[in-house]
Amino acid sequence: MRYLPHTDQDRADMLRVIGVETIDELFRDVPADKLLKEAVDLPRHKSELEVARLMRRLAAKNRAAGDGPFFLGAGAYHHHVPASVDHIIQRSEYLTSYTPYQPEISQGTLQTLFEFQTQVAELTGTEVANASMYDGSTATAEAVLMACRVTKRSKAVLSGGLHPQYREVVETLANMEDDECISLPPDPKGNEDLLAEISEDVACVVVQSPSFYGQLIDLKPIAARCRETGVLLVAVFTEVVSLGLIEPPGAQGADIVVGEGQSIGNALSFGGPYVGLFATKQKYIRQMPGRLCGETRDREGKRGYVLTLNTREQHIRRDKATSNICTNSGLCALAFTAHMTLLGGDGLRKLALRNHERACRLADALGAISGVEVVNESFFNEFTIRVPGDAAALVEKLAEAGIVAGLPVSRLEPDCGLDDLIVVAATETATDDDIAAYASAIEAAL
Amino acid sequence: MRYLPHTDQDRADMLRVIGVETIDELFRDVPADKLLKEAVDLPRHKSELEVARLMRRLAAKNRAAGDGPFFLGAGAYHHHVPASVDHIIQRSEYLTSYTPYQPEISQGTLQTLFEFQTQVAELTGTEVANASMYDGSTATAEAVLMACRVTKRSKAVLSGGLHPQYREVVETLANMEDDECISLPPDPKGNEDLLAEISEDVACVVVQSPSFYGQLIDLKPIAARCRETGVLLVAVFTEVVSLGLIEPPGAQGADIVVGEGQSIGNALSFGGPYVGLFATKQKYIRQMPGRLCGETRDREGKRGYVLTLNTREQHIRRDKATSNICTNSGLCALAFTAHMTLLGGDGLRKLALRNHERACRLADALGAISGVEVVNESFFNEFTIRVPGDAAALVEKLAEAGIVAGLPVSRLEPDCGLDDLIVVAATETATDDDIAAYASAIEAAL
Amino acid sequence: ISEPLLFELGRDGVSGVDIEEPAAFTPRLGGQERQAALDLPALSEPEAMRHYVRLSQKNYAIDMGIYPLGSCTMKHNPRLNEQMARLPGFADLHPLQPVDTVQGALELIHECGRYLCTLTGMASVAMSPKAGAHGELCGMMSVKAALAARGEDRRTVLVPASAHGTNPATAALLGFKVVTVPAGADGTVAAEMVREICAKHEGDVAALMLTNPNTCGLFEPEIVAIAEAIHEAGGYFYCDGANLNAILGKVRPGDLGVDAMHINLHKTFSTPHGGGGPGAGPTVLSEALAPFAPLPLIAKTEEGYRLIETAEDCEEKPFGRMTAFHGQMGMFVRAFAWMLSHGADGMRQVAEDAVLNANYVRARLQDLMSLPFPDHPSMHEVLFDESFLEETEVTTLDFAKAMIDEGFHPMTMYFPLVVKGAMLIEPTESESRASLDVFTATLRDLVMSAKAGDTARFVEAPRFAPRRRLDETGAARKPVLRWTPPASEAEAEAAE
Amino acid sequence: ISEPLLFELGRDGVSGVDIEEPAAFTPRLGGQERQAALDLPALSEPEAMRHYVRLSQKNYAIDMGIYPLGSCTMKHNPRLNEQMARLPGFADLHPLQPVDTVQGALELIHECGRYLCTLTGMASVAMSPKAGAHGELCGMMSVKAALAARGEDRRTVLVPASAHGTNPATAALLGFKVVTVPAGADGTVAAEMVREICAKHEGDVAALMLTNPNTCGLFEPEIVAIAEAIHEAGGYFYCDGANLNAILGKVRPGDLGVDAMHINLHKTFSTPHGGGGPGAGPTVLSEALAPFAPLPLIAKTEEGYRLIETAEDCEEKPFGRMTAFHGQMGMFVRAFAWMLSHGADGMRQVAEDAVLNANYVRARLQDLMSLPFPDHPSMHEVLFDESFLEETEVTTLDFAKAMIDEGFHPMTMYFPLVVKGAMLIEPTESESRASLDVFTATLRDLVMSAKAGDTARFVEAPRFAPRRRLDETGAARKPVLRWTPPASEAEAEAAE
Repeated sequence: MRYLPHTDQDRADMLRVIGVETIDELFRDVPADKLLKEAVDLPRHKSELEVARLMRRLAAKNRAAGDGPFFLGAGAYHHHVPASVDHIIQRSEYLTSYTPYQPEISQGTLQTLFEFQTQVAELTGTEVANASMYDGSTATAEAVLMACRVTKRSKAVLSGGLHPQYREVVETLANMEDDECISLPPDPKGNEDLLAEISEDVACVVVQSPSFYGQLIDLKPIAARCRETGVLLVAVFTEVVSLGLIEPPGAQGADIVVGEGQSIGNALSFGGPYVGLFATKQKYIRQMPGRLCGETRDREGKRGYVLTLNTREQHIRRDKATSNICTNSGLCALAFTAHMTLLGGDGLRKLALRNHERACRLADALGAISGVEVVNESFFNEFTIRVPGDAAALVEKLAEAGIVAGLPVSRLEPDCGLDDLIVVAATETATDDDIAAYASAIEAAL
Repeated sequence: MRYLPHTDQDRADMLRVIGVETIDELFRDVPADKLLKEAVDLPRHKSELEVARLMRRLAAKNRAAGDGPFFLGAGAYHHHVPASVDHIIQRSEYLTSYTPYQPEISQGTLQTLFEFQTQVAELTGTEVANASMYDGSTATAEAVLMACRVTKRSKAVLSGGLHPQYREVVETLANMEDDECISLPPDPKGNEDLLAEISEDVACVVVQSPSFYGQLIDLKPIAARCRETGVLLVAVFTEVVSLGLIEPPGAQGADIVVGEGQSIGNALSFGGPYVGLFATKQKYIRQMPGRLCGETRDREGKRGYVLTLNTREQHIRRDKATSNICTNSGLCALAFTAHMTLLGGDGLRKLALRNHERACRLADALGAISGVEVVNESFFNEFTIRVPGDAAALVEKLAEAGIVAGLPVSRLEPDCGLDDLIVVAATETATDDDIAAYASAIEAAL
Repeated sequence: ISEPLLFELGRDGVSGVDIEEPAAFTPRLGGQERQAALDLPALSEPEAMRHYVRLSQKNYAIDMGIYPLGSCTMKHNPRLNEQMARLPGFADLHPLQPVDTVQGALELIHECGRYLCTLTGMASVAMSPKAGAHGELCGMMSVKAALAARGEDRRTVLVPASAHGTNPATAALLGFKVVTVPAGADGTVAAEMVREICAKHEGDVAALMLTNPNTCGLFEPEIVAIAEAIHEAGGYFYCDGANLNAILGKVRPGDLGVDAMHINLHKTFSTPHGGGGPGAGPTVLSEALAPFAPLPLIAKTEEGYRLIETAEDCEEKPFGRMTAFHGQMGMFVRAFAWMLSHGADGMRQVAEDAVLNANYVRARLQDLMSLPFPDHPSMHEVLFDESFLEETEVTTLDFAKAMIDEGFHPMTMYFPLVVKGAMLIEPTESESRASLDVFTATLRDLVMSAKAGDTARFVEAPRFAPRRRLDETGAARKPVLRWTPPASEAEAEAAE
Repeated sequence: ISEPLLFELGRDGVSGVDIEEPAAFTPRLGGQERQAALDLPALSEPEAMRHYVRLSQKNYAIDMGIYPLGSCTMKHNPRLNEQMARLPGFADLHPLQPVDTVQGALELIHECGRYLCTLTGMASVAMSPKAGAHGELCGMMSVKAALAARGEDRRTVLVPASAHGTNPATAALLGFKVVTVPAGADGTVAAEMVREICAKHEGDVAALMLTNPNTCGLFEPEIVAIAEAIHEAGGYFYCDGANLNAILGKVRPGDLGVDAMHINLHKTFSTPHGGGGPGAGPTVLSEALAPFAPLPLIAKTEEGYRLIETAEDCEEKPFGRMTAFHGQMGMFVRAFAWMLSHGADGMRQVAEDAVLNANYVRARLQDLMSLPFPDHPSMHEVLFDESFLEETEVTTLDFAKAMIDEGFHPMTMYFPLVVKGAMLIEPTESESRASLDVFTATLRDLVMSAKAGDTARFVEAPRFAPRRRLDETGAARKPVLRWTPPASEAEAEAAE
């Protein structure tokens, strides 16, 4: 077997050194009737060629985003990632190293995490960020837990513009923790009355902008009301590229900013692995979940980096930990940081502008079709359209024509009377031809 | 521009340090009327996304070997290369380093070349090998030049089993050097009378086994006759995997063994870059072309490696050099060595056996079809078939049916009366289904 | 050589990307235009490449040498799996595409799950948890949901003292009361002890969370009786699967009475650790817990694979959703390729070689280092404690740092907590005998050196690493978690 | 730490690959079965990966720092180009497939050639030469073929003293007599001198081989007159294109009267050097030489791209064939991606930045180091000689080795031969100003140190590299070119 260095001779020699006759003597603590006598009922080992053939066959059964016009977002975005980013994360030294528990021989990972934290804090307009979470949805749930810890209250209010699956993740955890969760109804246009829900018994209010439906939300009045009532404002985004063009939540007064970082540096990968961003104010750092990397000095006074504030974590605090999270999303965070380093602030702004422009052109093209209505007045690279009849059936029909047309809202929000809505995204990867193809296909399909 | 680190401000500052006003002052030695006033007539710079899109579009116009049944060899072979090999050669430290002129900081490259030389010598059954040549064809031409230097004669005899394009490369160089070249007529079955051509005025005889047509050639009687007449036997192979199963040319008495190493570690890549293997006897090392890596010690007595016998080379000897070759095929040699290290002798033998078995099954399947004749009695993973009528037209027809059926001999040997022959190869990548598909397609096409 | 921070290298006006300039258009940002500065410098591509390559060279990695972190299973990461994960049909696939366009992806997840169930002898699997701790959470949530479905509000969870820290953290997060099960003198848990505690908390026992093989590297000999005890008390048996590598293809947790177990694909199934993630923590469930698995579910039907994303859409009683989308697809691809490559025979061999290697290390060191639990064979990792350093001035920490100077990554230190100055060594099946010989010879030399009083070799260590020992206390006391621009040039230079 | 040779690590019975076992069949090897032993040990994949990763760490590379080898143009290698070259539609393509199945490949080669012709102002291009020296050979063969077509047997080739060593080697290989053109005191070639030599060899002058910018880093100011002189003498003007980077998009060699020029795609067009290759040496030709280009040719027709592989198939008079197949496709993909990425504007900027950087280095060092040719501006590289070391005991070699200890790759040493102890520095356009500032500050410090008499810093160097200075003389005297198994274990150990 190509991955196993021992020969049978090696094995026999090593057993002799150990002082046993057979390998199963080392398994003698296993109840004899439970020790399997032979291999489990799965195929035998395969050559690399066979495995590659099989995997390629599976991959070929999928329609990749790059295979044609593609306008789906809704929490994961089809962007171009520079080749150098992938090259960097494939370096053995990053790819095959562990969590940097031995900082003296992990400065590569640690310094990149420190750079990551700085970038995330700057992007979100906050003071500090952690070294990443699993993804945007779990980061949102962790933000709610943290808000409960900080405020010592246990009720969360979720905006109707929050991604439905994010909402479910928060609800699931709240339900398990016996916390209360008020989820407002789906709100495509961003005109719900959130302020009415904010009161002194609420731990936090969770608002997404751009919303799941693409609507841009002004967080400032919400932040003001939160301040009055001692409620924490948790601001969520699923499209981090938007921060290149729109006012960051931290600058609008959000207390905790969480979001999905996939768009920068990371492939769509059918939903994971992604990289959750988590940022907040300096005063809350000891209540933050996840890993933190801090600057320090070595014995000779040289600058270096370590994981810090570990006392919050479960391997020290055990049942008193701030979170049960252990792993972060290190390699995805590195991809984010490398891509962000190539972009810089200016590049991100340009990228964001290009995205916005593509989306505006798409909105114009689709809005011009009779029967199609663009629901949102302001948006970034994503918006919702209303179509006559069943949106899900229309999306399927367009898929057969080779066009991935967006997300029918009913897929995630069944039975809400939103069966005529499609959430549509356009990134820098959408060409003029793609946009024209979509418009003419939808026109033909209606 | 993403690859250029300077800002306009940097440029202005640097010009000031240099003490000139404009960049064109540094170009003042260029005749003023020749200095271009503006950019040449080509498109402006493109984003990575645009370049990738354009290149993918070009790539999509080609039919990759892995896209379906594939039976073409004739000097380049479709093998599976382990993923780890490509990972290794993409390491920055190998990919972006230069020829190891500073050995103290190039031991990585040098030691792998030393390993390469050892592997090639062992595989070919010779004493020493160089650090690689461009490819098999140019290595063959260099072998002929070297034989002329060693024997001080200037006539080469080329077997009719030699790859036609190898023959042309040798002829072109001989022609340019005013040497004589006797090329025997194409010899699909390997029954030419080569011994009759070997005499005291000949510098070398060049024989390929397995031949271009797949025939295995017994080199021993030729070697014996060469020894009698002071002629050097240059043995050529295009399929290095064959050396896992057949007697190596060195052991059969060849004086110089050259060949193509692409099959191990290297992609087909439409014909290049490949890696030429060049091996010979210890006594000829000072007449060898190309780079050589040798073992030595450093000041502290530690083992290390250097490029050696450089006095043969053109940057020292200039017009007295043994060859004008400067670059080798370093990264392809590394790929070869890494793949060969994973295989080892046993693995190569198994791989060769699998190839031979696939070819035998293919020969049986094709030979069973009425009208199709397998020309060769012995072969490795490649053989020639005779079909009724125009082989080239048949191959085109099969290509339309999705099957790459081999090489019609007439493509490289027009006007030789071999229009009914196809050279066919089967490697470990050919599945039973592929073979069956070929057989039924050819049956249907006839 | 120090590598500056990118913020110190970058400058305005440079760019590492080229982006098409849009033609004129009317923005629709509704007054949300960014006003705040966005002060992030860029590097050109050559500079960025150099920055990250140079930084990488300050890391240790599996590809450089043995990485014997106990309980972390740092094994070889095949590059085939990286290649496969990058096929456009996997990498360039959106989680919410029409299901007809992602049939291969659903098939892969379904098959990957089937392999995991077969290997563990369990009824079903929740694929979506993002990492080990998340899988634990998933398992315990399904326990809570099952209890709720029974109409019971049990609150007591038994956790052995030797457990991973995530176990009590997870239980506490879900509102359970953690009761610690003390370890026996031989490092294992006695069924009798479990029975006693269950009796004490009769009617309130929700679950037992046990790691097997446990964190001392021992297989729990009474595990079947322990499972029976917890089941008799009406609780569920959660098994921490972090150490699955020891028993892969040799023992099926399902056969031992386990109800839920998370699987770290980034340990046993070799998906790369990547400096701390991403991981993946699919959680296998017994018949009893299977109906409560979280969304999404994937069902194989005559017409292809169905993706069930809402509770309305299925007959099961999912307790909710752990994450947006469907889990760590990129990791499923890698893990599935690993399973196909090894096959049933290879995976069994993996466990045997991993156990063989740990016991070989033990045999080569047990005369010089101290083995707290000599009565049981080790499984895939061997635990030493610091009593062999007693007469010296060297601590476990010093000893570990001295290993760095010898070119090795240290083992896990001070874990598990049940022994003093623990050193937990897990070589994995990827190490050759020659590698283990060099490793153990070095450790022997270090032990001799410590006993001979060469204290400097330890307390001064590491001397040959990119950094000397770092001030972790200072870092925590005054946390500096981000770079801020220096107030002036002069200050910047002074800081260097 | 020394990394053993793979032969010392490997052992029988191990394998780094799995290969399907064939079912029984009857071999058809006709008595050619291998009898000779095949004594090549294997490594398992984890061992092989570690071996080659560890070895790689003993190399210096562009991705680690400036690589200022004069005349080598060690610039950034974009990874996009690596990705593109690995698209199955390029990498997994056989050179002899039916031409209808490779239209994209032919289009790419044709377009790549068109770009090269446009950039150089030449009529056509031979794409197949495998590297620079091979391209030189191609150019000079086309000269020979053109002369033969004229019915002339001219034998004299003029080569300046400062030329690359491959120039005279190439000429000699083709049976030409090499006549050296001495360099002027200012480092350039005088047209008058060329005219004189042509007169002396009247009727026998085949060609002039000139490098421009020349190897002293200077643009030949009289190049147009030189071209006229050689043309008037009935010869052709071969230009060595190694230094094209300096003039890319700024001057077209075709406008200067050049008849043939090879282009190193692995220099100007950034295809990676890979530790010594593969390169690629497309050769552009003037109208006069175009008909003699070697096979294969690619023609664009109404029905698509045609591939002309035999002389019978075309109207031109190809002089033959340089190599099997069609040249270094993998390099064409990379170079073409590079050209598309830079565009006409970016390539012009490349030349300007390369020249700017070289002159910046010159400006920062000229007060301390000695500039043999101060009268002309440098182009993309700056040449110093060793006279500034005269009063010291430090040689150019020592100076270069001391740079290694400072973390830099040395410049080209002792080339060109026209000055004593040459040091040729080519920073390329990839270096930032900050990088050049650190580099030149280090060189200044070294110069000061040498002048201050700190000889040890030089003659002992390198001290911090994986190896101290290696015995090259010993290596050449008794060449050991391959590993051989030690006669006995004892001897093996003694050897270490």
